[in-house]
Amino acid sequence: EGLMTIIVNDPSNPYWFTEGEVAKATAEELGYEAKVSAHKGDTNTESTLIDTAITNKSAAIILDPANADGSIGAVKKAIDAGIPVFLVNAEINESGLAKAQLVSNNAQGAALGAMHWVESVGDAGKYVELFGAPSDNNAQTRSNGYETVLTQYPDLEKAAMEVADWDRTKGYNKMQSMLQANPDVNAVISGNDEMALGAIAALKEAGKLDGVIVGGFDGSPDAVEAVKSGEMAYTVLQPVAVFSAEAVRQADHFIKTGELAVDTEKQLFDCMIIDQSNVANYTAPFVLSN
Amino acid sequence: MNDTPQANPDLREVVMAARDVAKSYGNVHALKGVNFDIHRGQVTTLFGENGAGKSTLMKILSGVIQPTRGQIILDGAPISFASSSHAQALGVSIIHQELSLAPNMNVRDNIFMGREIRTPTGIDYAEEERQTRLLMEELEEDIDPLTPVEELRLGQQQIVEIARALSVNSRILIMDEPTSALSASEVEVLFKVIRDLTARGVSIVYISHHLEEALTITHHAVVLRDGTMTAYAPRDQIDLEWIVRNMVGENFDLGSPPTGYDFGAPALSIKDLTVMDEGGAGYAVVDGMSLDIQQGEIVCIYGLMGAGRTEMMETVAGRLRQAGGTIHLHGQEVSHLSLAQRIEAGLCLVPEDRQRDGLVQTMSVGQNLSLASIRQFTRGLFTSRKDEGLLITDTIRDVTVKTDGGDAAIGSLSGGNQQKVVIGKMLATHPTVIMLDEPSRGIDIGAKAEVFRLLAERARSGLAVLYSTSEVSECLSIAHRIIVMHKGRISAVFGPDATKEQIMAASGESVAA
Amino acid sequence: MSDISSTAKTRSSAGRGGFDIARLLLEGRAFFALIAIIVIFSILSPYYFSVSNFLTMSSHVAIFGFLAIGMLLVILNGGIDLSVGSTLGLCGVVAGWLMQGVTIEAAGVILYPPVWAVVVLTLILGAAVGAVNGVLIAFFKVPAFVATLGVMYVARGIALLMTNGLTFNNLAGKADFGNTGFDWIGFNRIGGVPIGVIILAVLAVAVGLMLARTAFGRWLYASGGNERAAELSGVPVKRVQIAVYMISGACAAIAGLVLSSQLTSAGPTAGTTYELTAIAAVVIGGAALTGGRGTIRGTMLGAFVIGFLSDGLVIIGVSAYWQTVFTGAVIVLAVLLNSIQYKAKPRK
Amino acid sequence: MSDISSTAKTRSSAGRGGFDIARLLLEGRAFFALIAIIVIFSILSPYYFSVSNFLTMSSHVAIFGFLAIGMLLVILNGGIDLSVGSTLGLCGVVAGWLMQGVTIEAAGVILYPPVWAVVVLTLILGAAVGAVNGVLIAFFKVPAFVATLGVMYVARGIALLMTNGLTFNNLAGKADFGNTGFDWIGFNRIGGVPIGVIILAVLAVAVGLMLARTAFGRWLYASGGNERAAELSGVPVKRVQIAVYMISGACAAIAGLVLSSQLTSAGPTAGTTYELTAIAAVVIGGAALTGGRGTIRGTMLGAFVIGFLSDGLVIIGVSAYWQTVFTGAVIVLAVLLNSIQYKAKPRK
Ligand SMILES: Nc1ncnc2c1ncn2[C@@H]1O[C@H](COP(=O)(O)OP(=O)(O)OP(=O)(O)O)[C@@H](O)[C@H]1O
Ligand SMILES: Nc1ncnc2c1ncn2[C@@H]1O[C@H](COP(=O)(O)OP(=O)(O)OP(=O)(O)O)[C@@H](O)[C@H]1O
Ligand SMILES: [Mg+2]
Ligand SMILES: [Mg+2]
Repeated sequence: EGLMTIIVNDPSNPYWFTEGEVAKATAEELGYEAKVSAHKGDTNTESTLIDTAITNKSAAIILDPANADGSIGAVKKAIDAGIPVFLVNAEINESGLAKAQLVSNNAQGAALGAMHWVESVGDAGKYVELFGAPSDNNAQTRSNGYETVLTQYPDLEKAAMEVADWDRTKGYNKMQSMLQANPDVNAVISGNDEMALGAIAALKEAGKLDGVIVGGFDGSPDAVEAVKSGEMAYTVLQPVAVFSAEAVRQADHFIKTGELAVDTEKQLFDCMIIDQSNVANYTAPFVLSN
Repeated sequence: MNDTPQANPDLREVVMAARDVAKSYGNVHALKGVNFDIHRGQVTTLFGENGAGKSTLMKILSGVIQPTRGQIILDGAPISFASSSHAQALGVSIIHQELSLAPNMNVRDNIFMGREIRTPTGIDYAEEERQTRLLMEELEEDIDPLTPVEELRLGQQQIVEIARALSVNSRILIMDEPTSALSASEVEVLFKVIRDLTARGVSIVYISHHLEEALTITHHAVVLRDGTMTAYAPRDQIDLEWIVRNMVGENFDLGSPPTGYDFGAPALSIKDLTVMDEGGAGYAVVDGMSLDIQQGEIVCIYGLMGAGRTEMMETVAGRLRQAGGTIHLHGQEVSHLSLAQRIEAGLCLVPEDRQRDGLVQTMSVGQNLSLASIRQFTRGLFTSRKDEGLLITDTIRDVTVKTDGGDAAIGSLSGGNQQKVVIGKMLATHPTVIMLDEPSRGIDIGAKAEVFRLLAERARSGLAVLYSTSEVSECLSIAHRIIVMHKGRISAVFGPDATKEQIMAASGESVAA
Repeated sequence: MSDISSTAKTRSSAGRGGFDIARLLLEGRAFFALIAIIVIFSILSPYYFSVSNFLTMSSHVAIFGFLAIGMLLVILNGGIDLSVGSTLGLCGVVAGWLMQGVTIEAAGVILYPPVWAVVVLTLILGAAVGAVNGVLIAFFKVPAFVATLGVMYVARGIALLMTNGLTFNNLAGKADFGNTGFDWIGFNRIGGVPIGVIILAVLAVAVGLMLARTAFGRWLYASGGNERAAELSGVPVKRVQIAVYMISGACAAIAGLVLSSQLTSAGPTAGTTYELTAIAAVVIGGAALTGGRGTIRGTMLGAFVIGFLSDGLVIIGVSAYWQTVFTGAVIVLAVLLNSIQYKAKPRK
Repeated sequence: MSDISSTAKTRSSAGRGGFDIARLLLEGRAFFALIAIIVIFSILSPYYFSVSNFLTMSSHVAIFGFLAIGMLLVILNGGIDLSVGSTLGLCGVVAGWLMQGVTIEAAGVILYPPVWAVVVLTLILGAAVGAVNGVLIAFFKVPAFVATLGVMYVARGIALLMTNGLTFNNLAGKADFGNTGFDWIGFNRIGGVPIGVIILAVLAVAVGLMLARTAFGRWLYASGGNERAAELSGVPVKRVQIAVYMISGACAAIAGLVLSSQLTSAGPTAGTTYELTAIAAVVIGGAALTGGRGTIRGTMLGAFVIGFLSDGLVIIGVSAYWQTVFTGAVIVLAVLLNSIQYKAKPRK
């Protein structure tokens, strides 16, 4: 049927790894050849990968853009070469270029998470927040989502916020440092699961995990394990498996018919909570079956 | 020879002078207020033991370092050099004792380094090459201007260094041991060049530990001792004995072969040793050579540069691979042993190039001295500081290193004392066979005698000694047997009663003088 | 390139004039590696071997090529420059910031500098970052590795601070402000060849000429080979050193400009770890990290080997993990070949 | 020329026995930097100056400390090891894989090696990676920078391939399988001191003794100072070189074990760019990148300077970008102090 080029962020992270694998499997199922590559957040690498996709005469490109602003040029280049681009997971700050932008609803997810978090913590307490890589829009979106909900509870005191670049080791180190300054925190809210898992390790090491509520975001297999074992209160599942498969299907539809399957360019996919109650339904990485 | 007034030299003749120049490195007073005159169109030779301060004085006169006190007078007016290029611009250039060439560049570029001949379209390589060729012709050396310097042997590098100094056309040319790596015939050529230069009015300052050689060209002799000037005289009033007496206080000779004992069993037997050129050019640098040395015997190898002495010794020591032949140490084949194992077995080498192969610059004098004999003071897992200290002080005493102690940085020693550290390091391993490649390079007559005396003494107690030299007079000192090498083969063998002429003739050297 | 350059290795390279086999083989090796890469990938993918793909790949190579040229000079001089990746990022960001218009509070106006001014200012900035490196190294005797490591962090931090981690997006300029044309570098082609590639070729030839034909070139090799000897011979060693780092900074600035023009955006994290790729290109090209040895030709070959390899791996669809493994293996292998050659050589 | 080289510096450092003021001041400088950092942050934050915070910070320092110790040996020997970060990651992943149980197809059983076996196997793996570096460098004469750069990529790629990018999560082991206890390293404390810190102290003392009091230590300094001279003095230069890289690899393995025990998980990207921090620690500690000069004490001080600084910046709440800038500036400043000290010494 042709080649579908799938460009993800960094497959050394299970989230993006799943994104790539699901898209690849779906494309192959539909009879395409699929090649997965990764830009690791570097817009130059991304642009290089787009060039190779053009060289390879791809039928469509499924792209997780590296940067909301920085990826626009690369997308344009592919469009100019006549290749339809379907964005997944992250948006670019220009509409009308990509055929579709399929992303999880980070704002909804953050609000959902924050509300669930408040349920567990109660409406008073002292907490810290771990913030993702600031160059990534989602870090801000999620933080804002948390903020919106949590500021409604005046007795919830935010003792500190640290940037931990989505990274587990950094989450661990920063959590330890924050614990020094705030030994009495009783809750942690994190921009993603990796940082939350780092925080859990730090809390364990300090012997403080009991009684401290930790909330994550992503729904990664590791986090789900932690939810199962009761170390993490909940995680917000991003339906990455759903939208990356959907992106491939929409691309397939477009290739075969020349028409868009869905009219709206920006398609938001709602996030779901995974906690003790439904963790058993987590059947494959980032898949919550009902 | 000349008519310089002896006591108070005519000031009009003096082109450059140092007045009360002193230089201290921390507590080390390298120069303690020296007066020194350079005469127009004449050669002034500076004699002195290792560490006397000769190089220090020359570095001051050529702007490489600044004196802590005193004045330099050029053409009657005081001057202070900002840098060596400043001095060069004013007509003073220097050949450094230690080579200062860029090994990655070719001969032409080294000679014109920092003084490229520029044209609007870039460097005029053709002109530079032409001048380089002329210089090489003048020095009678067959070196292609485009050969990378690192491919030249030490002596040829020294020639390049000389050529560079000549190319500047200075009025004053300082030569700090320019001949330490040169063969007798190359020295002859250099002297011819020096005579030409002086005839043209160039003033030369010359430093050498080859006293006799220096006496043949000098007009004035100045002796430095411990940073002070101890004697001055024009050529017609001095002789070898005068220099030695003023340099070291008493008369020295290089000794004679130790006698009164019988040689022991064969210590080192080399049979049909062949070593190929490392460059893969396919010729043999050592070509089926055989040699036996008995315990207690001292053998000298004489030869021209490129005769293959260094390769032979490095192969026997285990650094280079042999292409054929056998090496037996006390009857045991050692060809398959590593360098370290051969040292363990009692066979060691004092290398030719102390900077490159002899010293670890980052370690102290003591650590350098003890480096090859760490096992001697290792007790169980750890080294014993006490035993190491003893070994170091003993060695410093044995080879008479002039230093503040084992903790001094190796770089603070004068060239000759560094050489003694290299020799001392290998002697401290208590070898039964020692090979010394040009051990006297750069060391003063007193130290030379000291080293030879030490070797003779050790030979008496059974040490087999093999040393190479490029100076015939050193062959005729303590050696029981003199071997002449030529193009990788032994071309003649002499007893201690050979004459200089015989030896030089066998080496293929044109006997000059 | 210059006779010295790759050089000494081959005694025979001294042979002037005539046809020189040893030299051909020596430089051939990096060349053969490139040929091998092209042949293998052309077999594996039907799209690899085409003029348009080569041009695309060359324009990818260009970014690393600029950095590698600067790096070559630094390495020839006996140093190393870890800050080039950050300088690239910083320069890109500053170019982006200038293109957005500079608000001058006092006058209450927004100034839109024309593109040529942006380019010049950015080059000056790159050279200034290089000058910081150079001064630290030449005058304060900070080892090059450390000085440039520190500057790497500082430059990256400043780029992040300037933008708050965000990316400047609108580099095309506006016709009203008279500052259009920035994307010309990244998008246009002359005779089908991308401008970036042309700039790289011009720069490579210029630097090659400088190395071979000017006194500065000689000085650079001399102080890389034996700094003290060069100093004693009157080579202005410190000035050469500072100049070399400034050139390297300016090369990084060029890379930053071309890159942000290609992407029409400038992000503060651009160029992260590119210094390693640049160093690898220089070393694969036969330069010695100890200084004094290396040619511009080899460096360009090295950059193309790396670029054509990594693009090829993507085109045939090798997984990202295997790409990492292959890149490492090729770097070692390419240099291994060099060393085997060296081993056979006469001792120094 | 270089006989006098820069050595004068060490003049005093060799002073055995007696009280030596120059030495105190020299090493004091890194020490003063540390004191300055502690004082400044203690003023800025009420939480900084407390035993528990110091212990926490020390356990962060430990990870870099292990790498820095290995790096010190490599640098003393005149090399550099860029692969330690990747080796850390690879070793962590392999430890995690072993803890999950190894399925032996043929026998149809899953083997759960006990924790001590996992530790030993991981250390062997680290040493093996180091041996690859060492052999490439000693026998194939690949420059250390390039060999370890290549191995850095390859090791990272293998770690990613082994895990498919996933993180091994369950390192605590299961009592049923008799392989519990892995988290002991990361979690327990002896007399209030985290195990990681204790291991670091023991390792530092052991390596310090080795450097100062064994033949191997002396050989290491000698071949770093002048390889040819060392060889002619009977030092088994190649064996020393390989051993040094093996030790560095094993140190990275220790770091990997401690880190994954602390996190009770092992991911393939752990340790990315840690090599730079380790090098910075060694250099801040006064070691020369040219080899032959440096002490374990200085290196430890360097590691603590970096660790206490970056944790302090977090505790007082400086933004991530400023942290980058400060880290770079402190690296340069600390080394600058060294150079100023050297400059005041008699010129070479
Ligand atoms: N950089 C330095 N630091 C400390 N001491 C030094 C330094 N350079 C030279 N010295 C000392 O100064 C004295 C004179 O050294 P110099 O090199 O001038 O001797 P020399 O007469 O040239 O000896 P040689 O014949 O061995 O070359 C020696 O004692 C030496 O140790
Ligand atoms: N037959 C030959 N043809 C060409 N070059 C030769 C030949 N024999 C020797 N050489 C060159 O001479 C060099 C040997 O010089 P070297 O100085 O090491 O010898 P040597 O006898 O130890 O001299 P010395 O110790 O007096 O300096 C070799 O590196 C080689 O390049
Ligand atoms: Mg001297
Ligand atoms: Mg010789």
